[in-house]
Amino acid sequence: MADPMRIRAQASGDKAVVRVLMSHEMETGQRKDASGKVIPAWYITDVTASLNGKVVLTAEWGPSVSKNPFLQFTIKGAKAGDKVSITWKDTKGDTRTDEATVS
Amino acid sequence: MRVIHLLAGLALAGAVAGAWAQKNPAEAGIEEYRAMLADGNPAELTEAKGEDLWKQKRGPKNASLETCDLGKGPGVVKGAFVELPRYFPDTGKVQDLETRLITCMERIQGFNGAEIMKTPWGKGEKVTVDALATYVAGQSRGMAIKVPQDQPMEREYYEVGKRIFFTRGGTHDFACATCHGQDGKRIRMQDLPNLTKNPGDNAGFPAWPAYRVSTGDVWTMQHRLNDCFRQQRFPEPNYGSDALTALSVYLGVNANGAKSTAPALKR
Amino acid sequence: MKKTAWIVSSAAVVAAAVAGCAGLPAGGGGNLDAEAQHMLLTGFHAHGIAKMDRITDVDDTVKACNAADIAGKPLDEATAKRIEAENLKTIKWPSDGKYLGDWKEGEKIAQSGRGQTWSDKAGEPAGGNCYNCHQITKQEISFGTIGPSLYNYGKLRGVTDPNSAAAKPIVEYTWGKIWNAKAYNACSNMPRSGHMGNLTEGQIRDIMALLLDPHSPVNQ
Amino acid sequence: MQNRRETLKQSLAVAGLLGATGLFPQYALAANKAAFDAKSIADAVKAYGASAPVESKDVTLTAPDIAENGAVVPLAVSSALPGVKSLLMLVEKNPSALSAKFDVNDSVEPSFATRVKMGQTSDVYAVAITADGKAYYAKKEVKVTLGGCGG
Repeated sequence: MADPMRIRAQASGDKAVVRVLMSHEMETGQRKDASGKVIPAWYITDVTASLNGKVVLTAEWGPSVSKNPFLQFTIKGAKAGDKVSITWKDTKGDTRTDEATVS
Repeated sequence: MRVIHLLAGLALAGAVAGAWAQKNPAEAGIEEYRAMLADGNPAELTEAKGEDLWKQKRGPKNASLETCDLGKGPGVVKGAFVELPRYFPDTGKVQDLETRLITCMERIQGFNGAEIMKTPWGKGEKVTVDALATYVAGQSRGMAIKVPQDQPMEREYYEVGKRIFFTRGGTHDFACATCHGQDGKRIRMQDLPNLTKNPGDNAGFPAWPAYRVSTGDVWTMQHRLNDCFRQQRFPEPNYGSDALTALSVYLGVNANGAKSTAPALKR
Repeated sequence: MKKTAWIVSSAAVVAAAVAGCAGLPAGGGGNLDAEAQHMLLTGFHAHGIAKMDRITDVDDTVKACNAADIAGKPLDEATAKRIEAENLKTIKWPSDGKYLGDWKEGEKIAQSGRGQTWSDKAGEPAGGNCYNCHQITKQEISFGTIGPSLYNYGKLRGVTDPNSAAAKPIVEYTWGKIWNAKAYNACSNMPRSGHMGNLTEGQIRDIMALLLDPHSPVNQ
Repeated sequence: MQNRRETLKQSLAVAGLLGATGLFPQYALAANKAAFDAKSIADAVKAYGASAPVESKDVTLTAPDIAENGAVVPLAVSSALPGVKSLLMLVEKNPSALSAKFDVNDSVEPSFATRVKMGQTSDVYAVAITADGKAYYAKKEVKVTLGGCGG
């Protein structure tokens, strides 16, 4: 079970800057463990963000995004009190959604 | 050319300190890099996890750690980190953050402390201790380090820790002091804090636990010191040993007055 | 069970030590030195190739320098000279009289900081750790500053032909310094790479070439 | 090893949920796989059906001159071009060049920041693809240094 994300969404004018930290190994599939065995790839492939339930961002990632990924973007037309939710999905098919309120 | 370049860098990275101009381009580049990473430290993920673990009922006794005494009374977390290691009358020992947390997990939750100490990094309840330590440290963010020297045993540990700090050994004659005994030195591109005195706010003792970019996880001071001794080509220190606690007392007391940035972000 | 008994006796030692030196005079004393030794011996364990003798079996040079650092005073001149003389005697000069090898290999050795930790295996060639503390070539921007810059090492010392008689003193000094740095500075921070068996004679030859070969990037 | 398509099939429950909200459209998968497998900047851009990228002042890439550690290199991309459909982050010398693709619409600014891994010193690219299939780029060299004790 993946750990929760940390989401910060801050309103500024008619926009909200969103900063997200995700807890994920982002294993490339190219590293070997101590015994020389390849560590299988395991990384987030898709990220979506919604504002009050409406999708505002879709992104696709490869294995070269860093471990415990950071993402920053800016939503137009967002105000304090709005709900921002982020969903990721990884190569194992695991997914996680977390929500934050714009402050 | 160089001025233009630096200005462009400034504009790109946002409002970052302008001290680069006095440094060589490589150092300036590294500072720019660190400034870009400052916002969004993955240690926050560990901190949040630690807070949950602190409040959760866990272990054979199904109890939370909310009555754990970290030195400022049962359940007081804020400000505890900056006063550790310290002497605890109930164990008769000087304890650092991690060993004290294990005492609480043992006494309050019924875990086997000796087992936790023997557990490898990143496994089992060792993960819990690291997350708890990260949470507890974060609750003292911005506070000044004031590791106590009131008790005789605390002063004893300082003196012993100092001796360990200056002990050369191994195949390379390295001591802690070899790298951390002077001002303004670097190993490769990394600044080496002078740990024989207050190393500043974001270096050495006041910065750990820290998220290490190179390993992609949070290291507590126990882990940090363990890997220092590995690089020193020493045998391995026992987790939670008095030697490490004494060394921590020495580093902590020297850092008194520095503002804690733990959990910080490190290379 | 054994461990519990041990903790009790450890506490007793500390209590006795504390009782024995009320107020703990700055600079400490025998009790504190003994307690530090005791904590080191009981607080570490052998792991892989890193055995306990790395703490217990240290030579007089290390002992004297540790004591000086703890006291916060440099070694007195006589002791320093004696230690340097002892270390000078350990230097093994090149068996075939050849001081310089291949600077390209030397650069690789200088770059590597690997070897001899508890996570390394026995018998694997170790790195020289040189860039950790020294600037060497201009091309490598990631260098440490614990030791002095070695950029233009040979050029600055006027070495145009390392095999010449004129270059002999600096060539020999450089070999000796790498083999056993304590021969020239009793409590130098620099490892004793040859004396402690960290680097082979061949590896030292290659590092010598990196520093002294006029074709090496160090001397451009 | 699983490819992206198989992975998705195995997680039908999840995909179904997300699919219902239109989050992860199926049609895009083939292009994504080709793009993320591409070894070069040009091939990755081509996989999204765009023309060969040309340099543009209206694409901005923010990256450090030197990365203290290649495991985490902070990158930001933005664009002032009209009609941008997506923004890409690419590292030329990585085993697969493409790190991330962000889709742009009316609700989000064409400006994104994340952190990527770099195996070695390399040129890093920001590419903006417009609705009419044109691609524009900005690039910068990021030096990856060796750090720490090296052991």
